[in-house]
Amino acid sequence: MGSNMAENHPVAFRWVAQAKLNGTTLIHVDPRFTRTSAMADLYVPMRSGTDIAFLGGLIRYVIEHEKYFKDYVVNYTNAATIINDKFQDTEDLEGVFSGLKEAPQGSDQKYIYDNATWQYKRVQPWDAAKAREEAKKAATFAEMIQKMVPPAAEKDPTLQHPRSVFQLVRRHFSRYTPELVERITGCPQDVFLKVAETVTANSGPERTTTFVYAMGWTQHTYGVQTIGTTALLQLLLGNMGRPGGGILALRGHATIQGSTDVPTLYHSIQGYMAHPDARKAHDTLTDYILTETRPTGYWANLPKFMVSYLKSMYGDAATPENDFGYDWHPKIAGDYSHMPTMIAMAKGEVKGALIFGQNPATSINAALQRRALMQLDWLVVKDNFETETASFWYASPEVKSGQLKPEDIKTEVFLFPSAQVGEVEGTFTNTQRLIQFHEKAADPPGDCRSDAWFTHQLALRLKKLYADSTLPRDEGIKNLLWDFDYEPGTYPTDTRIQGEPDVLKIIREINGYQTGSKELLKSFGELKDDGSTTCASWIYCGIYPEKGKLLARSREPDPDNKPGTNLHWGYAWPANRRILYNRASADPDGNPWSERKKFIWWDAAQKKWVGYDVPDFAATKAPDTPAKPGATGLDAHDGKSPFIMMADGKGWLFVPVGLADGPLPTHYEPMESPVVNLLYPKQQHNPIAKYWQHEENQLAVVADPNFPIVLTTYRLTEHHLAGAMTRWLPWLAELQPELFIEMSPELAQEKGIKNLDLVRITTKRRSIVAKALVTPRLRPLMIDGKVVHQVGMPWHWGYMGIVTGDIVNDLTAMVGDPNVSIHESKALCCNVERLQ
Amino acid sequence: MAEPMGFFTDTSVCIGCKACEVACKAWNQLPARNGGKVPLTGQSYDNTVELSGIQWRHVKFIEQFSPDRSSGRWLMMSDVCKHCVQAGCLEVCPTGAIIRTEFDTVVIQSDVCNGCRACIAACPFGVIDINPETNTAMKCTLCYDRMQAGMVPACAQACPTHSIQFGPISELRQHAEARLAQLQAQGVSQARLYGHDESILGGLNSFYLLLDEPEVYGLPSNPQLPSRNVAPSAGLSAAGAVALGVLGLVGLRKQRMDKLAAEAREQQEGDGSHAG
Amino acid sequence: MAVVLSRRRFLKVGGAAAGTAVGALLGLGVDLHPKQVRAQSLRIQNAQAFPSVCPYCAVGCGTLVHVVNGQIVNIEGNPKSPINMGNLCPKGAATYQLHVNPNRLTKVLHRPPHGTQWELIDLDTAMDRVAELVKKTRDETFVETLPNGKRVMHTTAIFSLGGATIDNEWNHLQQKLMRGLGIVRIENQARI
Amino acid sequence: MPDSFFTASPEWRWWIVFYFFVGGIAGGAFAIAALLRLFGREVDRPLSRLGYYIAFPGSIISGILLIADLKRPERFWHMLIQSETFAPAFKWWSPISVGSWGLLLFGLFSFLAFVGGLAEVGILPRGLQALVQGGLGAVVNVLGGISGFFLAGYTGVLLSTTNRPLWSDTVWLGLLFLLSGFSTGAALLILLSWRQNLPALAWLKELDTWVLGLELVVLIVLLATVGMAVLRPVLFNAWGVLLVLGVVLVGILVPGLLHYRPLLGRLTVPGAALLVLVGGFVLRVVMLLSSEAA
Repeated sequence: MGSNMAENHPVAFRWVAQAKLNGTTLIHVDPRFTRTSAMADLYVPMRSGTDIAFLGGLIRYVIEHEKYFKDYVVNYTNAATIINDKFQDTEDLEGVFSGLKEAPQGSDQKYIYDNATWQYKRVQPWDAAKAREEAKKAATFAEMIQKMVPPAAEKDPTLQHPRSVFQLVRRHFSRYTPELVERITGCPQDVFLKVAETVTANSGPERTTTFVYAMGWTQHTYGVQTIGTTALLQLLLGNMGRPGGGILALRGHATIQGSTDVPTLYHSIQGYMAHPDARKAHDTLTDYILTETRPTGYWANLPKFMVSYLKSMYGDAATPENDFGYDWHPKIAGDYSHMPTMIAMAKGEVKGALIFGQNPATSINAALQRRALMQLDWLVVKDNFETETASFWYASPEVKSGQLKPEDIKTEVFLFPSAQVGEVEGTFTNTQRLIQFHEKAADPPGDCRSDAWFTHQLALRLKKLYADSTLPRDEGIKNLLWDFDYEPGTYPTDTRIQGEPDVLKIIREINGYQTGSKELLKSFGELKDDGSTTCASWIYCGIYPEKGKLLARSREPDPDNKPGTNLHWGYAWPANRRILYNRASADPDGNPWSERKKFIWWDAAQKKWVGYDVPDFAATKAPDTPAKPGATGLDAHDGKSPFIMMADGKGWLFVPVGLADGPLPTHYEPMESPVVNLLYPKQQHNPIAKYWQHEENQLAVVADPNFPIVLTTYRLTEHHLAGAMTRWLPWLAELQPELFIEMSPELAQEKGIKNLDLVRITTKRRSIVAKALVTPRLRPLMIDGKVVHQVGMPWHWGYMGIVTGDIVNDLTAMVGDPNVSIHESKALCCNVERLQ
Repeated sequence: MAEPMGFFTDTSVCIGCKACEVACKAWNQLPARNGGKVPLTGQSYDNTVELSGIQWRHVKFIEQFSPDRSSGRWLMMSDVCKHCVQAGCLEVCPTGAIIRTEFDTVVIQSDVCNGCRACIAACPFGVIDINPETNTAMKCTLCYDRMQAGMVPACAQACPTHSIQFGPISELRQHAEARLAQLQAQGVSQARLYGHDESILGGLNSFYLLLDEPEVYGLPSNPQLPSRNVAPSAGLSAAGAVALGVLGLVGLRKQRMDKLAAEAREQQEGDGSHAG
Repeated sequence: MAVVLSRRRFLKVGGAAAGTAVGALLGLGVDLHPKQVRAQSLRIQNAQAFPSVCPYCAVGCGTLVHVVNGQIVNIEGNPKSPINMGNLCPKGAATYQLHVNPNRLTKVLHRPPHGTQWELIDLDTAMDRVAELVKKTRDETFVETLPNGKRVMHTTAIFSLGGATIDNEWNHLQQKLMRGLGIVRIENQARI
Repeated sequence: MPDSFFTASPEWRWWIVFYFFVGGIAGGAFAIAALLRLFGREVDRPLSRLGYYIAFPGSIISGILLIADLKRPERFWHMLIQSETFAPAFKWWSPISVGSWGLLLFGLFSFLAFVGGLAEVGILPRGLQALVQGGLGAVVNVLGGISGFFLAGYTGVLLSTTNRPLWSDTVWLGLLFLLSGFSTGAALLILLSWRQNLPALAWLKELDTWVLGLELVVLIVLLATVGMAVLRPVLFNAWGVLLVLGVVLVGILVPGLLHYRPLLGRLTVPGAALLVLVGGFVLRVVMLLSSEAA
């Protein structure tokens, strides 16, 4: 669901194809019949953006038919936990949870939630604020965390308590009947029930079901909740932490995982720690640690991660006395993500931009983003080919149409040519968190340089420019540890390129080392919170355990692919674990759930966890180990709690903290929808969805007669993203040379459109032109008794390249998921007409 | 002599990704048509249209849906030279450019071909065409160079779903039959093999598992060798030539007879006058 | 060998197709029997193969980059990789053309404010100029504390975008330099 | 769909159309010349010489057209000699291979006859007359005549030895082209000699009419053997109209009519010959290009 795997991840699909040959059943739920559907045993049509309704229907089916994996649910999830009496569900409040309040002025949200009422009910009352004040007096971070440990949560292992998570979940989804699923999604009941039967029959001790998703689930104003729905379902079915189970995110770029881990993202610093934030209680390092550390579970080690990170930033200048340079570190004070940044840029608030291998001129509400680029004083683009972003000032539709003249655009633009993967050495982290090293095979041509070269050279220049500054604001850059030049005499001799940084030195800093001896760290277990260890990214710690042994460079596959975890091919963070929470692959007593699904188990003789993977559990903690009351970290968990990162060691069906838009997923309509929310007529959208106000960013109203057709955007096998890496390649250009819009013969007939006719597609933002591809692979759906047409457009084209075409993102809107600010381009409203 | 080698293309697992097309072009350094700037065909996801001198692998897309969508399939098939055991192209080639290799495959030697294009017309599958860069006839070589080095052909190596399988023909036939049995057991009654036995041109060294009639995939149901027409056609022509010769002779004889008769008449008349 | 013979024999009894077989026997000069023509020269015969990773999606397929005399001559799937076992998708299979492509940029281009066309600029000069611009904009827009007194030590006037197709090592350098400078608008494709 | 529609077009177009047309005329003209020479009288020699004069240049033009059609014309010799071993290249079941040798032989004999003819009229030394007279002449005429027939007819066999629509769906194309070559060869002879009122002209006209009749019959048989499944897409269009108008009407029926009714007065004879030539040309055009277009 939410993924067109055969098209967008064909080589990952190789394993699905092999599984099919071994008898696996493949189900594809998608608005369009795609190349994945073609391979599926069952294709399930649905209206774009209604995944939560569909999955919620499955959850209800599982609960009402008692198909859940009881042993797993009781022991490994928080199903038995009792929730606060003040919590009120969407069923009580007509579509919103308790805690909804108005957002502060000037925010990009109308409402936000206060999650105070969503919390576990404790066995005794607990005053967090008071505990925090006490903790501040502690002498060490460890003692501080100790004082923050809350009392245990109330539980009912029978799952019968009306305030138990299990009963709350049951009640929350009680109206997601097959009838309602059909009315909302358009998927016929019999097909839905076939899915429900297949999935439940294929889950349990002997079998597992896996869900695979991609942007079809994420690019919505409730994207995170969609994945949450699946997590809930998979936990109920006992499919998490087990081989052949889980929820597989198919990510889209070579190291999109790595760039999230080593985050070129505004909201987080290394290893998934929150970025210091002026809106939170982050004033000092102590405040930060008190706010961000979960005292129980593995995250209790956050002080060690944070201090080691600060040491990697500021080196010797970071001392306990100056809070390890915490004050020099910038703090965020708002949403600086892509879309609001482009809005700010359009308003002239952003003056300069450095853009590497990304193409905002073709991104969401692209015309608005191009307009924003014109407000910049300067723009640096680094890419392999001339992108739309580099050339907006002379080649964009606005300039080509004469609306704007290059002479009127002030932006100074630099376009640096890039080296390509074969011309650079370094690592990529793939979608399964596997870090792989790629060797440099040849020098890049001309002035092409690696991106690391660019940033290194820029840093050296800036360090020099700031060397003599005495201003306090420049302390950060002055003290920034920048030791990436090759040691004298070690620079490679077989290259004409000079000034490259030493990649192994960069990895050393990411991996971490003993501050004094510079000895490489072998695992994040060695990290300290006193500054004696330096480590940029705790989750990558262990990738480079000793000199000459970079595990990302391991290239020894399992013989005959058995057992197939391939622990000696690349390195998967954390600690080379291939399946997270794999303790759940064994039953509470530590034995495999079944021989067929054997993966990690407790070896009583050796007194340790063994199996085909690196156990994601304390290596020698026996299944019968009791939890230590009042303890911090993993000691707070018993030997039957596989979810070690969670405060209670359990998989969360109900999510008390961490989600902005509710502890349980709920069906909402996309921001633009042709139908009203049948579940909650009074609450059409996610109440706290983000929307960025701009005259060029308007939305169609609900069931807008001018925009009656659902538009979904997507990618094709033959191209990559906005096409900068494919539309310049003749071999790929010829495979899909032109932009098209897929529509059903029924819609085409209604609109008088023939195959290959030019069609104008209009949304509330703008209109573009594409060729019609009339195909029975698309079909009209019956939504609550009304015919709803869907059309689809691949978004790979732009105005540069061998093959060009209109920019589909000119149609999309800047609206965002409240958790992560991802946009909603999978479900929009549009109209189509034949171009005269 | 090495063992006969070839492809078994199992269309039931083809995802139409076209990796085979690109891997083939990359290995054989074949150009894109018109530098990649080609029009959208509107025929499903097929924009490379056909096999040609620069397109040695071609993925076909066939959309089969009932009007109410209660049933529907999207068939895909990666087409390629069949490396026929009885190869029409090899028969007609006048220069000896087309050869049968030690792997029982059929290869066009580009440095021998003079571009007469007889092979193009002879191929029952429309595989061969002129490569505009070399101006010689070209087609899949089954990566003869890679095979000689013990490597897997580029397309088969790239194919993510094992739709394109490469190996000794005898092994591939076993795989194919097992897969067919599996599909038929799953109720895919339309599944069939094409070219796996000797009924088609003595066997195709690149054979297929299809999910429908061959014609649906653009394959002839009964491909034949061009040479089948040589004897009857030449015989009729030879008979015609003889007939023409006879006709001419008869005419000449008649003419001569007429002439003789006329002369005789003339003579008679002359004699008569003389006599008279 | 036996298989070959039986297949050949079929040719001879192949009814309508007998022409081929007879021809093979009688044809002058042109030999239709299977034969090894001269070995077709393998392009990667003397190449060095460097293990690499496909730069497109996040599956992480292993590739081999073949190099002869410092020039990339071929890129194909790495059969050893347990991820793809030599397989690639069309994009991955086209990686060679990402490297060896006449459309590729090889010079730094510069467009001055209000300019109407690209100008060539020396790499070092361009780097110096970018460093100056970053410093100038940062210094002009740096905020130490917010009006509410909260210390932020940042600038929101510079945007760093990109990274999901670029090595982890670059991501590390970039986010470190940006955060070192107080630049907080840092994003990449992972968001959208 | 008939199997022949799954094939690719060899793009045999105008060079080949002209080659088939010229080759047919040259072969037909030589065959007629040889018949006259072998079985005719001395008074028929001028007409047979005219045949030689047509045949040899025709063979040269044929060779040029054929080479021009090759995508690698500089490698034309690969048809005859293997480029690697320099052994002769010959496959008797490959019409192109055989045809190349046939054209070569025809070129040789028509050249000898051409020289002999020129010797007869004194342009070349009289001694060379032996090439077309006496025993040697008989050999040249017999072999040249056979190769002439071959040249006129093999082109159709060549087309049939494919898997293309129309061409491979019948075995009558060789005969049709042979007849057409013969009739166009005769027509050209008539056209070039009608003013001279040569004695054999009547024979030639008679013969041509007979051949045209045969051609019509063979054409009908051919179309019947092809079958509707092929005819519909290939000839139920402008090509079919051209075939009926250009070949059947203009090229066969009208000249046939003119043979019996001198409707054009003095110009009846050359007019009919010209129409036969046009018809023969259109026949090649339709037979080649309609299939290529299908």
